[in-house]
Amino acid sequence: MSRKLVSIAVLAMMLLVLALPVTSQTMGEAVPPIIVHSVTQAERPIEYETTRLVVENMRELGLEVEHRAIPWAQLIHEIWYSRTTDSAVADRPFQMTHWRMVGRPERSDPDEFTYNLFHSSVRDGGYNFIGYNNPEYDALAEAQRVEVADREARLELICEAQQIIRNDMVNAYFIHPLTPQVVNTANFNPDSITTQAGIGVHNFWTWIGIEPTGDDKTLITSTTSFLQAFNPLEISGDAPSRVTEMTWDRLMRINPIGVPEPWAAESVVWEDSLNVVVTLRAGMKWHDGEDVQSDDAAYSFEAALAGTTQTDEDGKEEFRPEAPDYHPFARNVADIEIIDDLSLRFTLHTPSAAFETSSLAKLNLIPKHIWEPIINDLLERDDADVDSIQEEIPIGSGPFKYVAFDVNEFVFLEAFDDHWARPKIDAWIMNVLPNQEATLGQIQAGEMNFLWEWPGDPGVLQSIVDDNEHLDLFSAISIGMNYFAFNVRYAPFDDVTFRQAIAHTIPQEFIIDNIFNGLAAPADSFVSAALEYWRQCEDLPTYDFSIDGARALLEGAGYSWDDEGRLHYPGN
Amino acid sequence: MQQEASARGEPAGVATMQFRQGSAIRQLWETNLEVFQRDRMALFGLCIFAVFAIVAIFAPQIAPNNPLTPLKNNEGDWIKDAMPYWLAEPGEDEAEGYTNTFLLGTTNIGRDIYSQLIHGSRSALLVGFSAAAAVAVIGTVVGLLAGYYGGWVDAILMRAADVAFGIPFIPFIIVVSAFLDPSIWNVVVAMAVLLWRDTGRVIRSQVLVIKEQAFVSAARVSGASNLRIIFVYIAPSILPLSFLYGSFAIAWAILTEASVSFLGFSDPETISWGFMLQDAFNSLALSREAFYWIVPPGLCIMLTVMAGFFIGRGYEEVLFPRLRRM
Amino acid sequence: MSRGVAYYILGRFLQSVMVLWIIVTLLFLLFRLAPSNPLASYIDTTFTKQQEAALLARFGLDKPLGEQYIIYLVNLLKLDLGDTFSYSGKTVLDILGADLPNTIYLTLTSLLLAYAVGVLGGIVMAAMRGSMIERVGTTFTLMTRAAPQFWVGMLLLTFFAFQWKLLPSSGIGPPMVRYRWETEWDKLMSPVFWRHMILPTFTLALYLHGLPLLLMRSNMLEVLDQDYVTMSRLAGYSEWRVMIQTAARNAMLPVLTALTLGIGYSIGGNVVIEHVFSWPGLGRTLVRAVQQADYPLAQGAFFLIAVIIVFMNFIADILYSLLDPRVGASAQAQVS
Amino acid sequence: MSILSIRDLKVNYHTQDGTVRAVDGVSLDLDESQRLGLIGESGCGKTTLLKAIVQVLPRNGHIVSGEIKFKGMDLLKLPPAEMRQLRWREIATIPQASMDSLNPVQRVGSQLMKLLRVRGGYTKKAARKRAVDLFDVVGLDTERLMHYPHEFSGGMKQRAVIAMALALEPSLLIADEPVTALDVIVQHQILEVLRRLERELNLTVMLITHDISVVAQVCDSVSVMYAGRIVEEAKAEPFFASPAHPYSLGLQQAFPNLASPRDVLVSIEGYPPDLREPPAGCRFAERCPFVQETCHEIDPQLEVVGDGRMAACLRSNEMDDLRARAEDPTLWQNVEVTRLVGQPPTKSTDAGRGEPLGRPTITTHDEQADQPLADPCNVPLAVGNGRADLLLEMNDVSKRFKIGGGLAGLLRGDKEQTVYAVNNISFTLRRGESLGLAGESGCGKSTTGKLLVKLIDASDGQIVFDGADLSSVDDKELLGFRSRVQLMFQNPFEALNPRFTLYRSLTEPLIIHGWKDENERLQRVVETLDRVNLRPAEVFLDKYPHQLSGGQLQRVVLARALVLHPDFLVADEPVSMLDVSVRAGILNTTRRLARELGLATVYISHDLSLLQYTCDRIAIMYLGEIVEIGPSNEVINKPQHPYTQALIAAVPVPDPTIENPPLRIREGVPRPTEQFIGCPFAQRCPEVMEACLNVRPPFIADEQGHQAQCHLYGEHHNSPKLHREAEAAR
Repeated sequence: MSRKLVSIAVLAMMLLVLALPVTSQTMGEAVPPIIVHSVTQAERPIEYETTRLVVENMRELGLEVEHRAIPWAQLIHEIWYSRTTDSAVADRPFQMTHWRMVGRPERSDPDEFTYNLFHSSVRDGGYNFIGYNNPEYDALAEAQRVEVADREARLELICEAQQIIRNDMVNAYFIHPLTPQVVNTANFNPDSITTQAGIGVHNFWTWIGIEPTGDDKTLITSTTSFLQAFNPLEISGDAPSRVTEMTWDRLMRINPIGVPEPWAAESVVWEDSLNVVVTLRAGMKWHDGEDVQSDDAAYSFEAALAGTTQTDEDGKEEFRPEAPDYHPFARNVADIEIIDDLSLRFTLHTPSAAFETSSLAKLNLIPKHIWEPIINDLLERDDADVDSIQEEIPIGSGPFKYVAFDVNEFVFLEAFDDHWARPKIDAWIMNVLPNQEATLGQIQAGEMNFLWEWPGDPGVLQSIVDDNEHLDLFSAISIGMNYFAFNVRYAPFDDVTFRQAIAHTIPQEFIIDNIFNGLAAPADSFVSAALEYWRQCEDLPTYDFSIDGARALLEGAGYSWDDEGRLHYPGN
Repeated sequence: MQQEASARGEPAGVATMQFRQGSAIRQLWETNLEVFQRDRMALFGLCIFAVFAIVAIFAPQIAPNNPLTPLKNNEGDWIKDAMPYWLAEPGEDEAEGYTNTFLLGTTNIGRDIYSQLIHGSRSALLVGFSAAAAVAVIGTVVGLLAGYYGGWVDAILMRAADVAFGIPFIPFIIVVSAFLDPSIWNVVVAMAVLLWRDTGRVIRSQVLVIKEQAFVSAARVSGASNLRIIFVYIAPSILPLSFLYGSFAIAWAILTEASVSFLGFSDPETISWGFMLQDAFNSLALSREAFYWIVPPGLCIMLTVMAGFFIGRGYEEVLFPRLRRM
Repeated sequence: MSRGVAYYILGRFLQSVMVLWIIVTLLFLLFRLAPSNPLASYIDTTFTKQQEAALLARFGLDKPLGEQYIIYLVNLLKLDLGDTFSYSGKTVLDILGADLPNTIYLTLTSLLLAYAVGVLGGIVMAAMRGSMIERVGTTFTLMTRAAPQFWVGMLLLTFFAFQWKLLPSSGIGPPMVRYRWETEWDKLMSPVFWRHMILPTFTLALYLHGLPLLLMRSNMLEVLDQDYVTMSRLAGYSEWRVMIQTAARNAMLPVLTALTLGIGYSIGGNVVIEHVFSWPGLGRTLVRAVQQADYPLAQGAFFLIAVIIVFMNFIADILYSLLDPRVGASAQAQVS
Repeated sequence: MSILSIRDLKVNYHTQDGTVRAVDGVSLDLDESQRLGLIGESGCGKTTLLKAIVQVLPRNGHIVSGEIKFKGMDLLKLPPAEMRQLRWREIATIPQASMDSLNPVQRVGSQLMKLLRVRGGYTKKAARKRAVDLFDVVGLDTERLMHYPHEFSGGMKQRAVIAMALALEPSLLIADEPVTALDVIVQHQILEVLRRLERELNLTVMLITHDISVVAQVCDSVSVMYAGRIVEEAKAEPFFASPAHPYSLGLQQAFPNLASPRDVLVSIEGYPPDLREPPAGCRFAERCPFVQETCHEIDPQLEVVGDGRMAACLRSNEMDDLRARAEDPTLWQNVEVTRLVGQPPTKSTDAGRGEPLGRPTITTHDEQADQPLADPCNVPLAVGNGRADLLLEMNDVSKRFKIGGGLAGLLRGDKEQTVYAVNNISFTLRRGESLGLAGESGCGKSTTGKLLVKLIDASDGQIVFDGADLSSVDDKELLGFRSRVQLMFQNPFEALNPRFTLYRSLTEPLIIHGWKDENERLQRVVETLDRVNLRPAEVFLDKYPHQLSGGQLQRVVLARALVLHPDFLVADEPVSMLDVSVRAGILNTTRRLARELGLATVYISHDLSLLQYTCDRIAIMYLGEIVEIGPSNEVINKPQHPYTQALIAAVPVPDPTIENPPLRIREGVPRPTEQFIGCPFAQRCPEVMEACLNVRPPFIADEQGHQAQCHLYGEHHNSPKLHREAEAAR
């Protein structure tokens, strides 16, 4: 008996002894070359330079790194379709890329990022292209959606989510841009300009609130990106959504501090976590003079839900929405019941905290008498959806109404006099000016009086403002952020430590000072500092810039360097 | 040049020594000499190329800094928008914590413009000459074959030329360099694919003329084979023409590369003058009034391109004496 | 003779059609190299697999290559260049249709300007051959040809638009004016439009005038050596008549051909200028389309430009055969 | 009184390599209605003189000194505007190469009318009327008024230009080479027009040409120009009877003359001095067989030498004696010049001029060699009649070219057309025999030449060379053939690869035919150069074509043709591009070598007198057919075919006392694009009969093998005449 014990003990001892040298460090194979994607220098110098900087630091870690700079359209496509080994566009999955998220009003509710960026359900086709898969996190993401009643509780969840993401270092956030905007104060009263959290001064509230000082009551702004559509059921970029949000009213709007408040709706009342009754303001008119009624409101959601179910070759049922861009925001609506001319009840599938923000405050109210025929027609055909529709004269009920629109050239809106919140300016014009020099030239020459989008070097803007006393610079932390995304499916980025080490190679301050000329705020999460409420969490872990730190981290995890200084994986 | 030699009918011995290497190549060489002797501008052009060539070869030695890595000051921050030392207010640099030795200042993220300019000459010449070579070779061969054999060969080759003429040049280059990974080689290839067209046509018509000349028939009468006629009799006479178009091709290639880079379809890791301008304009050098950043690359392009023109015109004047200034 | 010309024109036409077909095919293949597809411009945090499939179907990208080629050819014949990826509710034709006029206005005005200056300059240069003026003149011309267009354009922009604020910096006019232009005619009647045209036209003309000038110069030198010019001297015509009526008239022929060709090529070559002055023309659209990976649009623009070029080459041939009576008799030349 | 008088005119050209004294002190007077012929070889300054008179010198030409008085006005002092007014109102000029003197893109009529309106102040209507008249005067079909130049034949263009020249009724007409490069018949017609106009309009004419027979036909007085100077001045008759300057002597004897053929034509070897640094002494000295020491020092001036004639020669007093000596052709060949173009005279040649008779030391063995036999024709004829050593046989050979047609043709837009360049011709050639092919341009003689050397292949019929049918030779045999048959080209300046040294050019054939050993090749090349009188050969070996004169080049071309020792040589217009003075040299050498090497030769030429001089037999071609063939003298002296008769009648005689008879046929060969049932010549023939139109005439031969293809001598000889003389005479 005891002998048995002894022998076992001895055996165990021997095993241990044997095991010791094995567990002690042996060198694994070298970390294979890494490709880091970013946009081209020509397209966005800032992002290109940042990436370049980081790539150089990574090389110091003993990594072989290639910087692959390609146009945005190509980049997004390449990342999207090379997330797994059966990549459609590259011979191997992407590994690491510079990425940026832009701020949009509806994103001032954390839900969209919290869920769509990381939930495993959107891992294969959706936006979770990094392939993050963490049941614990999924649970949180779902939970915070359901947590309607208790905002505090939801904050808890959001904070926890942020903690996890930061610890796992799935995305290495480093800055929230300070979106710089220049206003010609010779034309406008600066005090009448509203700053919206995470968006800046170029927001709905400014458009309707800004007071012209002279007789020229026209606001002229410009965009360097594209103005492709004037369509209430399509999201085709940042600039177009500016236009739609002004031309079409919404039941609710995100207020300057990022909280949804009733707008076209007089009241929004939750009967329970699944039913909400909305009552419209009385006397609202469409731009063509018709009254705005509850069935219009209802139809606005039905249009977004409309679609046909088709069975593809391998017999799989597949739903094709007519308004693919908006369908997700209406998907949660189970039923709409019209109570009277002005009020209606929405019934949801599942309770959703974000419903107000990302549905009621997101969907444009469209006139049923115009859109019903169009949608019905589309339902007949399967070769087209709303994206292929361009109204001759777009009709909304918003404070601005359509005057002229020339694709990728300009939009020309004028104040809608019958609106209950008639803007103080008479006309609103947006030019497309891809040429930044031209943009600067025009804002100085007065050809333009409100510069709201500036992808270029913020420093230049600063100096322009300094030179012209009639120009004021406004800037606000954006909801959006710049970060490096890792494809966590594959080595070496499947290793948390490795990702954390990379995080240490990002010289955050240096980037802010040198590349952004100070016009950026340090970022550590997908929830922008601009959304103060959702940032009321205990501090997230920090990853200071330190190559040595990174090395130590890797060493700790068993990584090692060979004589040429190349990084190797841990042994066995 | 030849006449002095023959001026005094030198004894047979000397003569027999000389005429043995008296050959087409020698004649060709003399044509080239003539070009540069006759036309001072052509010579000037040649010098420009020579200078840039030297600069290109010794770029790493000449350039004081790496053209791509931003320079840092004592605090380790980038030395951004530093003026050329001969423009900057004295003392400013100490204040910023660096010593300004920049001939042409730095870019908005602290790269040494002068060094970029030096390195730029490399890709410029690389593009220019490789494209030119390709163009000249393809064009000459096509022209020779089409012109000499005529018939179907001619028909096919000339239709090909028509097609090449029908394809919009810049757009083609843009599309190609946008679709393939950015690299000057793609630009070069794309250009070669189209630019041979003029050379091909002109040389063809020239061949048509020469092939009718008596000395060619003479060769045939004395039994020379087609290849011999093409390469021994005809080719040498049209080579100067290929040079002419070659030197113009250099010019076009460099200009085109610049345009393509300017539109942002080039590889940012290989500095070229076109890229520099693109960088400058996207970094708003104009609004910064950083002319020390904008003007030099433009001038360099202009110089090299003109060098190409000058040499080309030099050949023109020798080949088509009508144009000769008197 | 006239019958011969008729034959000639017919033949040339067939030829052009053939060439165009080859180009179109190359174009099709070229665009199969495209690194990304339309979906790129749709990807958003809410982009899903269904949308992807829908889109692929919508742009016919799910069909086999051969089929796509056939469809493509058929559509071309129907002048249907397809839908754009990035401009919703617009066909490629709509957009190009809007761009083409602008490009043509810009091209024609600058070409006419350039050729007017060029031809006169060429005559002067030829007349002053060997003089200092000629050297300086031709060198200057060479410079304008050697300087990158965009560079010149940008410098002009800085001074005339930004520094001295004399001329508008870009585009074809402010929206509040533009939206009133119902028709092309309104546009052409609007002084604003022409003001916006000045800078790009000038830049372009500055570059373009080199070709006609040098061409005219060398042609003049060549013609002036011809016996019939000596003859008209002997006949005691005034130097002016000799120069203009006899010499210039004959020297003009190739220049006119060059002009017609020039229309085609500069429509294709304006890309850079249009980009610099954000002139809403074919070139700028092409560049944008490529950047945005809007391939139907890029392809369409490319196609349109190619058509114009081939057509212009065709016209040039015809024109020459009509202007120069000898071409008709070209056949005779072959009798040995 | 003289309407034009030039005094000591000096004109310089400034070129990159020095100042050329093109006209160096020329004085001459032109009296009312005088017809002066200004004779000289190319580069002697005659055209410059003309340009100086009307002041259209190229921008690098400058009148240095002298004066030009026209009707008392000093033209050199005249303001340009007034000078312009004079042109064509007073002084009309027919420029050289007037073929290209018409604006190609303007209708001939419009050019003429424009002239009348702009310069003559005519109204539109008047101008038109006048234009029509002028067309009539120069014998142009008035329907052609609105045709483009390219639709005109050479002769018509020339006429048109004359019409323009006369348009403003000038008092002085200066014509520069008005008939050069035209076919004899056309040439004849033009000369006739000129002569007629002279009489009718009583024009004062200055005719510039290198062709003394033209002068003989048109002019009443002569000035001979040499190296920028006038060396002789005389009335026509005495000049042609007894030239008073060695150069004139040479020229006269260099000219073949159908009427009284010479046994030997002389050639004045070498070429004029370099006018950048003209020699101190007599400019002709270098080439003069009568040269003496003093000639190199003293520059002879134009002096009166008896009845109103002047000459610039130191030995003009001994002229009669010299004239006698000049009769000996060998005298002239002994002047050997190895100087290259653009070079001062070299010691070596000067040395040769030591003693009075100027026998150059370096001339060697073949003083006799170039001496032709008494009658050039009889010996080869003997060969011809004798043994049947047949070398070449042409049997019904035809050559057709298709123009246009095919897809390419359609695309080029011309409909298919057949050109019958050569129509089943047959003849034979014996070893060592020489045959001449004559005819107007476009008659297919050059094509025949190409066929003979297999540069092109026959469409029909067979060419048998030494028993082998050329249509069926394989590459090896072809190479063999190539080594035995050679071609000599019209234009020596094109015939040699400009980028090859002469040695390279000459050695190429040897290399091609597998001569491996460099030294053997060198030997052969040197030997051949020596044969063609390029001595010392070594001097030429490493030269490039542009360094040689036309004469020397043509000798090199000959050398290349002979370097392989072929049996058969085709000479296509061997001398037509050369100056008269050196032509004979080439011909003589060729003749000699042909004999030495037993070479059969075919001479192709438009110049009958030349063929008569060189050939045993002559074949006359018309529209691709041989219309007459026979022994040279037979054909020349007893022409059978009306066409031959016309050709011979048309040749201008270098003798002012004999005037060519008027021709009875129209100028201009129709394009050979149709085949005739009858006689191809019918449409131009003055003798035309019904039969000619629909029956192909047979070959009628006489005992000497003199054959003509004409109904006049066949059974149809009395078929009814179609009277065409009237219009035919136009």
